[in-house]
Amino acid sequence: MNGLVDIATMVLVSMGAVLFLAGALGLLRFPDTLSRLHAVSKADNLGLGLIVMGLLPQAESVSGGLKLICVWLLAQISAATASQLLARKIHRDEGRS
Amino acid sequence: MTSVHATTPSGFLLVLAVILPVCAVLAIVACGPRSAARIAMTTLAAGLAVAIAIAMELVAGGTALSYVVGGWQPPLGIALRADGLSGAMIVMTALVLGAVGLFARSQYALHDGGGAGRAQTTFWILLLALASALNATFVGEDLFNLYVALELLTFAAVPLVCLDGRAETVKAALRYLLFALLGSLLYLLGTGLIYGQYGTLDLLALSQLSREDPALSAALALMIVGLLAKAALFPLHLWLPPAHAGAPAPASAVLSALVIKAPVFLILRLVLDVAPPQAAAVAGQMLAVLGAVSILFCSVMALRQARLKLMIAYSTVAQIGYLFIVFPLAAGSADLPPWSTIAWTGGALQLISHALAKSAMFLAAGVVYEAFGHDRIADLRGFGRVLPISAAAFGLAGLSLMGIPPSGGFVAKCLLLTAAVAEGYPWLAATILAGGLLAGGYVFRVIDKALANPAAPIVVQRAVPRRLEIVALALAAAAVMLGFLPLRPFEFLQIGRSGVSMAGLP
Amino acid sequence: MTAVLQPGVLFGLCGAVLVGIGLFAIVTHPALLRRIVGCNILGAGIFLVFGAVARRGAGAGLDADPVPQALVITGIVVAFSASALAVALLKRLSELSVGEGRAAEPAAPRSET
Amino acid sequence: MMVLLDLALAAWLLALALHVVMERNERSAIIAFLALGLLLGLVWVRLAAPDVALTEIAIGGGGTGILLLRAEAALRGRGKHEEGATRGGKLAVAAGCAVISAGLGFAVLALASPAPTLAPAASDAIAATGLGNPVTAVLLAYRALDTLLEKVVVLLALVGIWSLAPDGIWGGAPEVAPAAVPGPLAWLARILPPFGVVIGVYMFWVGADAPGGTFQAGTVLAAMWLLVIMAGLLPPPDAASPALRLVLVGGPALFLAIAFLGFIVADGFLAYPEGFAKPLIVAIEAALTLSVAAALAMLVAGPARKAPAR
Repeated sequence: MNGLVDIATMVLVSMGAVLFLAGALGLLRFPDTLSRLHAVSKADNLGLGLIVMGLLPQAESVSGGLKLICVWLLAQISAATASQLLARKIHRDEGRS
Repeated sequence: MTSVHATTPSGFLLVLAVILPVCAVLAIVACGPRSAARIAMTTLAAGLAVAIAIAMELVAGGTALSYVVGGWQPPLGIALRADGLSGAMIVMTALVLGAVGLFARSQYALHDGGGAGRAQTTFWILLLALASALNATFVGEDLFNLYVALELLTFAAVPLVCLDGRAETVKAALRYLLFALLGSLLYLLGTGLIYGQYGTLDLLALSQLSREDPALSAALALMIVGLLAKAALFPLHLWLPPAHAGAPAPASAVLSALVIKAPVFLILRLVLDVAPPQAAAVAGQMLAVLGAVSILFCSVMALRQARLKLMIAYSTVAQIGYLFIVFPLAAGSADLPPWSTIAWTGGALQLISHALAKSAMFLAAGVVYEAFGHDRIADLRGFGRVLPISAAAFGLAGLSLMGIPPSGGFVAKCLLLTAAVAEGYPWLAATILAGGLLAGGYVFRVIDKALANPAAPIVVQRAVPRRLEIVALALAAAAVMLGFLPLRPFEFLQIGRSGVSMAGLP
Repeated sequence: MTAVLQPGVLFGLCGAVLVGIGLFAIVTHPALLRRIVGCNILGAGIFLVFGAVARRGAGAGLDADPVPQALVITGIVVAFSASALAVALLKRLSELSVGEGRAAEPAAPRSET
Repeated sequence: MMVLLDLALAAWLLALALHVVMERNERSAIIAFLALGLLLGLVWVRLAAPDVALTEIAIGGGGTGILLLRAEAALRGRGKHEEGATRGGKLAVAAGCAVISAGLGFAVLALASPAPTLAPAASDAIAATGLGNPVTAVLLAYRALDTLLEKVVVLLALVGIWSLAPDGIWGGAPEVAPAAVPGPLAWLARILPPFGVVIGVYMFWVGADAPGGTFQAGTVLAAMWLLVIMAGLLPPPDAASPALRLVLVGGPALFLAIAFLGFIVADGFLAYPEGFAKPLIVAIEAALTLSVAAALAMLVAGPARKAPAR
């Protein structure tokens, strides 16, 4: 039983890590800021979600698990706001030029 | 760890010396500008009383005062300790701060309906913080506690420089801050290495534990270089002249007289108490060379300055140099510990007499600036006729800087000269003499102007209260009075030293 | 060789290199803001040396010596205050020398020298 | 496995630090510095120092980062420059710095072994304080004098920064909010602070026994306050306002009061009476957390930009 949970953790966290890597590559390779932003926010949100999901079964207590979910939630909120702010700024700058 | 600090009955005085000004700082921040000057003056008076009480306890007991904070023994906890030298520093600090407080009271007292009180409130808060930081430096026994004290000193001193808010003083303050930060970071790095090597930061314990090893040598080198940047010894002096010359007069006085003495004091403790003999000897020689270059180079620079305050600031760097030539001279020997040498007494006297003389000079220069609206030496012909007391204060303080009898500076330089000849350092003896001559040059340049016949009748733009001039004169007179001390090792300065091991001895 | 790979040594060496990098920035960078950044890198290096010392001192059921760790916490706060003061001075200086910006009326009647 | 992680972290750290120094664009360099702060946080975890990791990420990386970013935005293009070194000069300085690093590295390798440590002493004495987190015990009991003086340092930095305001508007409020607040920022400023405040209070509360404490909690609270001010939901406070001053002074004042109390009811200054150490320390920490939060937020906000309302 324990082995299965561990395997699930490993698979989920690895998938998350791969998504992060993809996001990072997108950040480096995509041509314009908006698509870079898109790559990073998509991949990171999903990647973090997978990692948190993978780690949940490893949490030692319920409150530990709740903290993990809080971390994910807060990261979601701040990432969403930051992307929005950046996108607005880009939009404005482009509108001006 | 063999050394154990034990709280002495009057050890709580050390806590008061450090903490009373902190209480006053909090009170002023809480209460705002209205009562700033009153709280500050009361605290400075109380600080003087505490300082005198500490000195009297030292004399009465003949041993150092100690306090173990919170009852936590070092190395886990922090101890405070005052020996004779610390006691002398504390009294000097309290005296100069008190005098500067009196001087500044008319300038920074809140006049009804005048201004919002920015400079006033800030000045008093910073002055009190300086008092706390200086006392903490003089009684600190823990290297990291001393780091915090040094930072407190920096944060109090830097905003003082740009209190008037002109671009050039803000620039000087920024440069000062960067130098001071770099200095404290290097000091901190050395502290970390020492902890990694010995597992304690307590100076008393370190004086017994330290031995020749690469980590300690690296640590001491870093700490001393860092402190030199704060003490403005050549070639790390570049920040000092604009900062000290640009600050308002009372601020310049404390910066020049007191603030740079704190790092010097710490270097002395590191070399004497922590450094193993060989390293102490090497460090002493190098410091003496830098000190000698400081004396000669910056005295010449002082001679060439067109502005009075810049001249006095350069003179500070030169006079600080004397404190560093003490190191090889006070090395002592097997049967004569460093603190019984005449050079030790000479160095301490130089430190104190310079503090009194330099604060007097800056205050007198402040009066001149206030009265004429400028401090261009060339345009000050005959200022002695309008401001006789200030000119006298300047002249008396000058005696001490030059080392002409009777003055504290004379006794100090005479002792150092004798030590240099006796210990076989003719080049230091020559430097001391040359430094005295150059100081004579720059002091007489101003005195000559003061006594000259003005080409046109000299006009005072703004009347300066007589009180201010008298404060400057009193400080200068105190510097002269030190000259009546006997020319021999001074017992007060040896109190509590024998308890420290002979780590610094060959 | 393995001794060097202990975190208590490896990151101490890292700290030593950061000190060099920070010093280089402080001495050579023409922009003052970058010198302040350099001070922070220098500080980070110094704190890492403390951290390495703390890690080496593990014992008595603790993974590290808490004393140097506490010193670092104090140090970080002091370093932050220093950066804040330096940045404020820098901003003020640029306002004063450019003579523009809303708050840049030359600091009212000078409070004398 | 862990060795690989450590090596990767070390290499990454040094590469990033070099990048921060070499990068030409000022803003990119500062953003890289922010990332450096996060990386340092990871390093601190590997050094078994979770308290420091939190402080580094919150203050060293985050706080300093926002400070520098704001400065860069304010100074853009008109920052102060001093004459830079020539190419040859740079090489010489680089060589000198390399020598210093090498010497320092040598000193680190040469440190006494087995390493001297106060860990046993610290864990023996901790029973007397009733605390569970040894770092908190060092900060608030064994070396409380340092912590007390450091609070004064922070306060002085604030006094110094405030004194940079022109005479007429001294005591007024800083300017933090942009002229037009973007919608997402306002949204975040409504959503995040309830979480943030809970997290801050939690960090302070567990600090007695687990990683966390006044600085970390204070920084989180300061960040929340700044966020609300930046979004224009609350006006920035006047520096002269009595409430602000009281919060700023409250922490250190309570600390001092309890320290002096030690003269009467315990062994002396900064000594805690037996059995009451923990509640007193928690009380001090509570007040300090608020003071630290206010001070840090005001340090970032800078000197006054508009005259006090009076």
